[in-house]
Amino acid sequence: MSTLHTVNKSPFETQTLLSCLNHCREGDAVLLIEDGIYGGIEGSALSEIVKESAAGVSLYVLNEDVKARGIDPGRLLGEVSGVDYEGFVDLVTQHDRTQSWL
Amino acid sequence: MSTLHTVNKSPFETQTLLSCLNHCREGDAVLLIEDGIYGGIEGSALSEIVKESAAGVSLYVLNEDVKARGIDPGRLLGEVSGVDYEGFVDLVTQHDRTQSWL
Amino acid sequence: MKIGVVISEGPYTHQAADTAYHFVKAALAKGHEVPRVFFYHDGVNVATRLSVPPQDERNIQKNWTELAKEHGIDMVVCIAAAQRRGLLDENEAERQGKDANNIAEGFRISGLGQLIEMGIQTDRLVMFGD
Amino acid sequence: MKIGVVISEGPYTHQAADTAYHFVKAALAKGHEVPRVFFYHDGVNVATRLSVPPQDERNIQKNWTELAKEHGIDMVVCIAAAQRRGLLDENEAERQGKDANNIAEGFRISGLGQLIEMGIQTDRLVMFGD
Amino acid sequence: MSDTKKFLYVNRKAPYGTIYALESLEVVLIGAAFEQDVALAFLDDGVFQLTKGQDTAGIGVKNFSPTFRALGDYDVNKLYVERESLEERGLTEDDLQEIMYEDEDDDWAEKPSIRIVSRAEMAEIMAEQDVILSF
Amino acid sequence: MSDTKKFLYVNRKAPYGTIYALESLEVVLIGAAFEQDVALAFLDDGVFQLTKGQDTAGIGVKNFSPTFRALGDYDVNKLYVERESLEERGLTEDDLQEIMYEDEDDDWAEKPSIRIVSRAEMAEIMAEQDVILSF
Repeated sequence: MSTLHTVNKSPFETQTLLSCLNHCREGDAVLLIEDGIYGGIEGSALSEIVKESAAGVSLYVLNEDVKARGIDPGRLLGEVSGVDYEGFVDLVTQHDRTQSWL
Repeated sequence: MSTLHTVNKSPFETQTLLSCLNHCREGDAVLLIEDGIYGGIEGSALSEIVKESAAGVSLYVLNEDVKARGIDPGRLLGEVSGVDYEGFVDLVTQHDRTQSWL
Repeated sequence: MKIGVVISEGPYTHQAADTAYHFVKAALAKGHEVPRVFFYHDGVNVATRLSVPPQDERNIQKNWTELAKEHGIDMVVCIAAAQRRGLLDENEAERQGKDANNIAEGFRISGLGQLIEMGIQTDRLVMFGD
Repeated sequence: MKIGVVISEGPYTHQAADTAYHFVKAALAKGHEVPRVFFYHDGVNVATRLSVPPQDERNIQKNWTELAKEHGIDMVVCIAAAQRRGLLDENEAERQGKDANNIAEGFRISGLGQLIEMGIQTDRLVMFGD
Repeated sequence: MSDTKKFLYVNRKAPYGTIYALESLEVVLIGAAFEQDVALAFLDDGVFQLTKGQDTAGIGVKNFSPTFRALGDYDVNKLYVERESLEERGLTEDDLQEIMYEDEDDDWAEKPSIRIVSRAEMAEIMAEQDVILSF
Repeated sequence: MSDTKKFLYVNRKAPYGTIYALESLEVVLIGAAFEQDVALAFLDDGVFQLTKGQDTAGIGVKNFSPTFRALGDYDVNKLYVERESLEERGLTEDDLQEIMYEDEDDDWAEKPSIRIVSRAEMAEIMAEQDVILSF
């Protein structure tokens, strides 16, 4: 039994990503979408705390949102995997529930 | 020449209050309105950093918003003064410009 | 699988209605069912037929109307949220004594019970908002 | 003093239109002038006459229409923001080939130039938003 | 799967600045008629929704906080409030309004609906749900 | 007071997730006709508006980032970008698109419109304005 969490806010603007990560359980997945993808950037003031808080959790970003924002995938944390909208659907069906952190 | 800054977001949710305070200059005023009034609470995890960041700045809360949210004025930082909507208007006219941190 | 979708922010202002659209298209392409999309909070504003986006922008309402028609998606606009925000169909306009209505084809106004029902009857529920 | 006001979020969803209303009333009570209120972003949604808030809630549109009438406030709704979001007056509806319009009394649709002009002609400008 | 699902309403936003808290409560009230297993979670700024003494006359907005006290009548009596969220905001349980329900399985004894839980417990509660609605 | 006022457009939000960045730019373009003293400030997540290589085809939303490069033609050539905001986000000036204008006072020499400033300098710039519009 595991949960897919989605986060659509920038962690530099709101506390949502950190709150989400603090409520994840081992085996959960977190998908960063829309402005949430900025949470996947390597070398930012928040990279370390994101990595620490995400221990035991699978981190994903929505490729289309990354591309839209001009962020090179090479600039993302090594822990982050990219998915497209179909991959988003797969994550939803592979986990038992989806929790949107709005 | 001084600025009135308004902040309408909770500092527990967004970075807006801290960004505002980091861009204030001595003699400026910051008025906390709407959900921004939570930034005036004493004894929170953010009270100290708010007080430090607000050095040299006058802090105000909009009384009506404090009352609406059930926060006892005695629970606010000693540095904070309450104003009503007419006091809000006075702050606008007493400073040379208003900057809304949206 | 049956996937229910909630959209809780208005069109253009937030990306929610766009992301939900691409998500639903992908779900359908993969053979899943999306029996219903529920519009709540400012999401009800997606349903207005009066919007005129610039010609070089997507038309969010039309996109949804077409997708729903093609795939038989039941698009439900919450009546309480819609009344506050000025979204009315012909019946509601008449009942409320308003001289105009603005709901687009393919959307129907109904109660919050439809949201709960969707939660009960689908295998997964995904919310798109602010 | 002349104080210009901008409202950039929709009614009920955000407190912006309420706070602005109480602010403008207080400014007028203190003898200041509020020559214009400019509605931008989702703020344009304040101007719909089709909203039907619950009877125990305030009617934000009516409050603004009455206040503007009493004090001669020019309430301007940004045309570009309004078109995206489905706010039209009779002229715009005709021009765009739409079969209905929804702007309430006291609001007029005009361009962003009115916002800049307000910034130039007033002594202070205050924005209410998200 | 049985016909009863576990529904969790997650409230993370402060009241009045935005409408989410009020419109969340409207879903809870309608949802109560469906006889599902319902619980509410209050975390982050959502804990501010439950403060006592709210008086909205000055801002001209309807005070919906008394509605929380009526939830017991709708058989909604699990209001989980996160301790860490309270503490970070300088609040304690005493700052929240008292919300009671009558336990039909215990001779209609009056019991508190608010249950203060740790962040770890909140995460467990979330992980037990079938449907999570976020506001 | 002269007829010319100093207008500052403050951009603190990321592009595409919300419409504020785009609708801010629309005001700037219209405002340019009024011959005021105009400047743009990019701080906090607003710095993300200026990244190069934005490609929005996949999300079906119009890419408005090329419009920033047209601002010089409208005599809008002061785009202040806060260094600390870039650094906190792991960005450098090289991640931003090149935005140039022709300086009519210097024989139409091409010059960069983007000026990286410190947080303290940004605060000074804000304090010099007559009108501040926030997006």
